[in-house]
Amino acid sequence: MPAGLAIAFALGLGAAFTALAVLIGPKATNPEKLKPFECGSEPIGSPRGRYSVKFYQVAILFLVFDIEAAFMYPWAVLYNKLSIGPNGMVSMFGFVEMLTFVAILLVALAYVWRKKAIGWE
Amino acid sequence: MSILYAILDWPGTKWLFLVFGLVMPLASLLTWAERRQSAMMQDRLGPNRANIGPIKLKGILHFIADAVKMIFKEDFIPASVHRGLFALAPILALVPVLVAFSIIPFGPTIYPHSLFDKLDPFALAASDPSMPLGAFADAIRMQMFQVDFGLVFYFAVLTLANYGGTIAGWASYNKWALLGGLRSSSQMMSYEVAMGLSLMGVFLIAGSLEPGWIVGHGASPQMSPANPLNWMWLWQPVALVLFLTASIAETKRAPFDIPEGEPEIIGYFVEYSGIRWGMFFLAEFIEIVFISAVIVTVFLGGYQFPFLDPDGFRVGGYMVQEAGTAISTGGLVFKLPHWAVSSLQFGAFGLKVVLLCWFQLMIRWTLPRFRADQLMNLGWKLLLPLSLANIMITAAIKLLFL
Amino acid sequence: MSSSHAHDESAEPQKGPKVLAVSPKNPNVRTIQVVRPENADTTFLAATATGLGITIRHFGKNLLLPRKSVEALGQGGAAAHVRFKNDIETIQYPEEKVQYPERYRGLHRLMLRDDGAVRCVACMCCPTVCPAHCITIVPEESSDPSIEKRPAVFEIDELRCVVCGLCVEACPCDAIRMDTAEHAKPVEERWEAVENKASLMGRGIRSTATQGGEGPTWRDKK
Amino acid sequence: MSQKVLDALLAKHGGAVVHTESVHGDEVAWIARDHLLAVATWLRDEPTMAFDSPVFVTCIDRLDWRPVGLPPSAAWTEERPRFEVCYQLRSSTHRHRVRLKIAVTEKDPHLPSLTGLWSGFNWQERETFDMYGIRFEGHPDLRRIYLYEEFVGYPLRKDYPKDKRQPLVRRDDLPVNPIRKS
Amino acid sequence: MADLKQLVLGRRDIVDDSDAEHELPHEFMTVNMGPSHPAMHGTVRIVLTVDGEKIVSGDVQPGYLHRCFEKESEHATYTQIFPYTDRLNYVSPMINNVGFAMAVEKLLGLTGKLPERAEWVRVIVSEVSRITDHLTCVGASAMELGAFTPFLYFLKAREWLYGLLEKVSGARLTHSYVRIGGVNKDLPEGWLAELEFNLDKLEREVMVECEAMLNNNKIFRDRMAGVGAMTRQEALASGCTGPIARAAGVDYDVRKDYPYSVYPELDFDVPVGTTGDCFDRYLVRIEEMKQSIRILRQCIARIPEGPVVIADPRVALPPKRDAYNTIESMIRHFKHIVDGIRVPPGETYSFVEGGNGELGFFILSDGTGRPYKLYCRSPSFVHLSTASSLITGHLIADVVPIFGMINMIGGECDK
Repeated sequence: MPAGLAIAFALGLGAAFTALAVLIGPKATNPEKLKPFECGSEPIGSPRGRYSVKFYQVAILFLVFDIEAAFMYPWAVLYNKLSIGPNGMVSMFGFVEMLTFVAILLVALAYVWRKKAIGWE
Repeated sequence: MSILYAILDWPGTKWLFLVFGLVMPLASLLTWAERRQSAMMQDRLGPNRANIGPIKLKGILHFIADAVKMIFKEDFIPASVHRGLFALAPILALVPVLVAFSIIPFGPTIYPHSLFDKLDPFALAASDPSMPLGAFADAIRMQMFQVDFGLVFYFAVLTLANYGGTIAGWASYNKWALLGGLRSSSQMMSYEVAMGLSLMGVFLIAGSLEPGWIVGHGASPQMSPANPLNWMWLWQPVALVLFLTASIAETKRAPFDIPEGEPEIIGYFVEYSGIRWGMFFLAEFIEIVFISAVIVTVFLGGYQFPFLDPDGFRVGGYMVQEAGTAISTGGLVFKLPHWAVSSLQFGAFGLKVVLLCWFQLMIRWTLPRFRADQLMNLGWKLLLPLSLANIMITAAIKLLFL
Repeated sequence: MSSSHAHDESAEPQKGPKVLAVSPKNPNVRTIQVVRPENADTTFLAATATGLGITIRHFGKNLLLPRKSVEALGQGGAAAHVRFKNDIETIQYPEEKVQYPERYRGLHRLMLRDDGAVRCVACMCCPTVCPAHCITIVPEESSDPSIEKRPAVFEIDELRCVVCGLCVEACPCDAIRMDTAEHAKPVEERWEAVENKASLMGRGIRSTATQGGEGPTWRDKK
Repeated sequence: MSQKVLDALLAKHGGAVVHTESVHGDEVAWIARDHLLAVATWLRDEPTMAFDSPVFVTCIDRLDWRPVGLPPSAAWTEERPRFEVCYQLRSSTHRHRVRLKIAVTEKDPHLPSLTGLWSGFNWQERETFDMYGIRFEGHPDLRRIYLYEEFVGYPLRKDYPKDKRQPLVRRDDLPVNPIRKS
Repeated sequence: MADLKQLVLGRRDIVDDSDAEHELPHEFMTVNMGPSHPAMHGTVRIVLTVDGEKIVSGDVQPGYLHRCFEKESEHATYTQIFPYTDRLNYVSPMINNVGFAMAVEKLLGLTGKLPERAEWVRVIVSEVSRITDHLTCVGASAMELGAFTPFLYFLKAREWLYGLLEKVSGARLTHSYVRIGGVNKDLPEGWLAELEFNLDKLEREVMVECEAMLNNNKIFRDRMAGVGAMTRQEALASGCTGPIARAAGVDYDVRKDYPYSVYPELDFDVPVGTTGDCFDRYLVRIEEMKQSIRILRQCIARIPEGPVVIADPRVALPPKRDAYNTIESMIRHFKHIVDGIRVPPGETYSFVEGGNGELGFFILSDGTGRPYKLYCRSPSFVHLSTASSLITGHLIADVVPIFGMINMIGGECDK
C-alpha cells in the first residue's frame, strides 16, 4: 500500500512535469527541426532494423544470474538459523548448500565467459 | 491531536516530505554543485552569476534558472518519434528512483509527546506500542515503507529505471539514441547482478533485508549501533567498494556514462529537450542522492550520529537485552533531550548523504570513461566473481566465529 | 618494465629510456623508445586513488585559498608565484580585464598630425596589402598644400578584418595602427561593424613617428 | 642530394624517363605516362631505391604559365601538355627523395593510379582528381573528396575563376517513419 | 575433474563453430558520425556501418571546412599568404608560418643566409607552438574519453603559452609573426625568462599531474592501448609522419633527418613507440613535449643577439625610419607592398616538422610576387586517410581515441 502510494505520487509528479512542458513550452516547428538528429547529415536507413543479438545475450544472462541471485536473499537472512544444527552445534549445512549453488553459478559464468557472450568481443 | 499525528505518520506525508523537502532540493543543488565543484577541481570558477537582484549566493540560484529555462523551452517532439513512448520514457526514468526512496529510513523514530524529555530507552522498550496514550504514543517513524524485503524492493524498483533509457532510445527513431538505449539497458542489467550480490554479505551479517533494521542494530549486537565501528563499512569493506562501483554504474554517470557518452554516441536522450530532457537529468541526480542514501543506510550507520545513543552521547557503554530490544547502557553518558538527539541524527544523515554525493561527483570528474565492452567485462568478470567470493568468505567467517 | 636481470646479458644497467639509434649527424640526437606502463602497473583502485588525490588537492586549494589578483591572472603562468593564492585561472571578463601586451593587435585607429588632421595620405598601401580586402579608401585632394592627398573616406570592415597587422606594417607614414588594445565591438547589424574615418580617428593620438624621426627603431636593436 | 636516384633511374629505365633535373636540391624525373607503373614499382621494390613512403601528389596546371625573366619559349603553348602530375616519394632507409612528374594532356587527363603501391596516395589522388579533374586509372574509389558530387568544374584549374559560384544543392529525402504512416 | 574442465572449457577436440553457425540474422546499421558530432572536431563526417557496436566499415569524408587555401594563395602575394597559413593548423600556427617562409626562402636562395637570431627565434616559437599543439591533442583526446579534468589542466598550460606567443606576435592564435627573411619583431624584453618560468611550471606541475592521472590509469590505458594499432609498414606506405608514424616505430623526424634552421646544433631525443596504437601515440606526444621543453631550454641559453630580419632589400621591408625619410626606401617600400616579393621562377618542396608531422609546401613561382601554384602537404590530411582502416573492426567508442590521436585539424586537413 505505501508502495502503491509512492508510485502514484511519483507518476503524478512525472505527469505534472510533462504537462508543464506541453502547456507552457512554446511551439515553433519546421521540417528541418523535425528530422531525427544524425549529426547534421541526412539519416541513412531506418533505426528500426534488427540489431545485433549481442544486446539480447546480455538480457538473457541478466535474467539467469539475477534470478539465481534472488535465491540467495532468503538464504542470507536465514543463515544464522541454518548454521545452528538441531543439537545446538554449528552446522555446515547452509554454508555447503550455498557453496554448491555458487559453484554451479561460477561454472555457468565460466562457460559464458569462455563462449565470449559477455562483453562485445 | 492524534489526527495530526496520523497525518504526519501517513506514508504519503513522509514521501512528500522526503521528496520535496530533501531529495528534490538536494538533487537540484547537485546540478549546481556539480558544475561548481568540477570548476574548483579544474582551476575554474564555474557558474556564479545566477542571482535575483542582490542575492548572489555564489550562483546557487542557478538551479532555479535551469528549471525555469527548461520549463519555458519549446516542447519539441521530432516528427518521426513514437509519441506515446516518447512521452512515457522520461516519466519511467523518474518514477522508480522516487519510489525507491520509500524504503530509506531518513531519521530516527520521533516520539512527539516526549520531545523535550531525555528519552529513557528502557521505558521505551517496556512501553506498549499499542497503547493509545502515554509518552511514547503517536510515534512517527521516519521511514515510509517498512517491510521485511526492504532492499529487495529497492533492487526490483530500480530495475524498472532500465525502461526509461531503453524506451527513450527506441522511441526516438534515432540511431544514436537507439544505441544509447541498448547500451543503457545492457549496462544496467550487467551491474544489477553485481549490485544485488554485493549487498549479500551485509544481509548475512545483519540477518535482515530491512534497512531500518540494519541501521538500528548495526553489525554486532555487542556494540551500540551508534558506534562507527559497528557500521557495516568496517565489516564489509569489499562489499562497500563493489556496491559503490556498481551503483555508480547504475546512475549512468562517468566513468560509467557510456549510455550518454557524449563524444561517442550522444546518448539515448538526443531527441529530448526542455523539461522532458530535464526529467532524465533530474532522475540521474536523484539517483546520486539515492545511492548515497542507500550506502549511508547500509554501510555508514544511516541516521546514527557517532556515539549518540537515543538518550545522549555515550562512551564505553555496553548492550543489554530488554523486552527483546537491544539497548545501549552504562558508560560515560552525556544526556540530551529527545529533540536534540533527533536533530543531530537528522543532521548526521543529511551530512553523510551530502558527503557521499560530493564523493560521487569527485569520482565523476576524475576518471575517464569506460568502453562498452570493458564495462561489461568489469561487471561480469570482476565485480560478479568478487561479490560471489565476498559472500562465501563472509559466510565462512561467520560460520567460524559464530 | 625496468630491465630485468633475466634477459639482460649486456649487464649494462641503463638509466633512462631505451636508446634505439643515434643520429649520424648529431650524436646528441637520439631515438628513444617511449616507456609504456605495463598492464600490471595499472589498477582501477590505485588509479582512482591517485586521481582523487590530485583533484581533491586542487579542490581544497581552490576552495580555501583566495583568488589571484587580476593582474597576476593576465600575466599567464608567470605571475602565478603569488603565494597562498589558489590556482583558479578564470577571468570574469566584463568586470575584470587583463592587460593586453604591448603588441596586441586590436581595433584599428588612424593617427593624427600635430594639428589634429589625419596622418593618412591615401597612398593605398594598406588596402593593397590587406589579405581580407577590408579597407576602403577614397582619396581626395588635401587642402594643405604641403600634403598631396588625404582620405575622403576611410573605412575598415572589422568583420572582414583578419587582424593580421599587415596594414600597420605597410603604412609608410605611421597613419594606421592597431595598438588600441580594444576588441572589435559586438554589433547587431553587419554595417555597424564598419569603422569610418571619424571613429577611427576618434581613437587616434598624435603620432610620435615624425618624419626624420630619431632614435632606434625595433629593427636597429642590437 | 639524391642524384644517384636519378642516375639509377636513367640506367635502369632509360626509355621511360623523359628528362631529369635537380632544382633547389629536389630531384625531378619526368616519366612517360605509360611507364609510370613499372617505374614506380621498381622504385618501391628495388632495395637500393626502397621508396617506401609517399609524400604527396599534386598537379600543376600550366595554362597561364608565362614566367617572368625566362625566355618566351618557356611559356606554355597549346602544343604542350597542360597538366603535370607530381608524385613525391621518400625512402625511410636511404633518406632520399625523388619527384616523379608525368605530363598529362588537357584532352585526355588520365594516368595510372599508384594507390596500389602506396596506400597513402589514395586520398591524395582523390584530392588531385577533385581539384584538377585528373583521372587516376585503377584507383579503387575515385570520388570527389573535399567538394560535393554536384560541384561543377575543377576549382584549382587556372581557368576556374576564384570567385565563381556554384548552384545550391538541396537534399530533401527524409525517410518516412513507418510508425507514423500506419 | 577432467569432466568438469571439459564442461567449462568445452571439448578441445571439437571445433567450436557455434558462434559462426548459429548467429541470428541481423542487419547492419548505417549511421552518420559527424559532421556535427562532439568527437569529430573540425567537422568530418564518417559514415559508419555498424554491427551492433562493432564497426564494419567507415567512410571518412572531409571537406566540411574547405578553405580554398591553395586557390586563395595563388591570388595573394607571398606576404599576404602568412595569415592564411596561420589558419592551416590553427593550434600551432607558428610552425606553419615558419614552414611557408622557409619554402619561399628556398626559392629565393636565402636558406642559411638569415640572421642567426632570426633562426633561433623561429625555433623557439615553433617549439612553443609544438607544445601547444600536443597539449591540445592529448588534452582533447583525454577529454573525449571523459577525463575532463586533465584536459583543463592542459588547456591552462596552453593558455600560458598562448599568452607568451601573444606577447611576441600580438595575437593569441593567428600570429602572422614570421616574415620571409626573418621574423616580424624581436622577442620582447624579459620574454625568455618568462618562458623559462612557464616551462618549469608546465613540466613540474601540469605534466606531472596529468601523467599521474592518465598514464597509469587503467581505464585510460585500456581505452588507448591496442586501439587503432598501425604497423610500421602501414605507417610508411600510407605516408604517415610525425607522432603517428613514430608511435608505429618509424624513426623519422624532419628535425633529425633533414635538419633545418638551427636544429643541427640542438640536442634532443626522438621518441618512438613499439605497437603503434593510440597509447603509444599519446606517450610519444607526451615525450615530445618534454623534448620540446628541453630544446627550448637550450635555445634560451644559447640564443645570440642581433637583427631578426635579413637586410636584403629584395625581401624585407625597409626599416620604417628609412621609409619615412629616404626616397629610395620609400620606393622600395611601395614596390614591396604593391608587387610583393619577387621570387625567381622555379619550384621547390620544402618541409618542416609540424605538430602532426611533415608539413610541406610545394611552391611553383613564375617570377611574380604571387605563387603560380602552392600546394600544402598537410599531415592531417594524410593521417586522416588512414582513419577508415584504423577504425574498421573496432567499436564505435574506439573512434574517439583513434580520431583524437590522429589529431585531425580541420584547417590543415581541409586546407
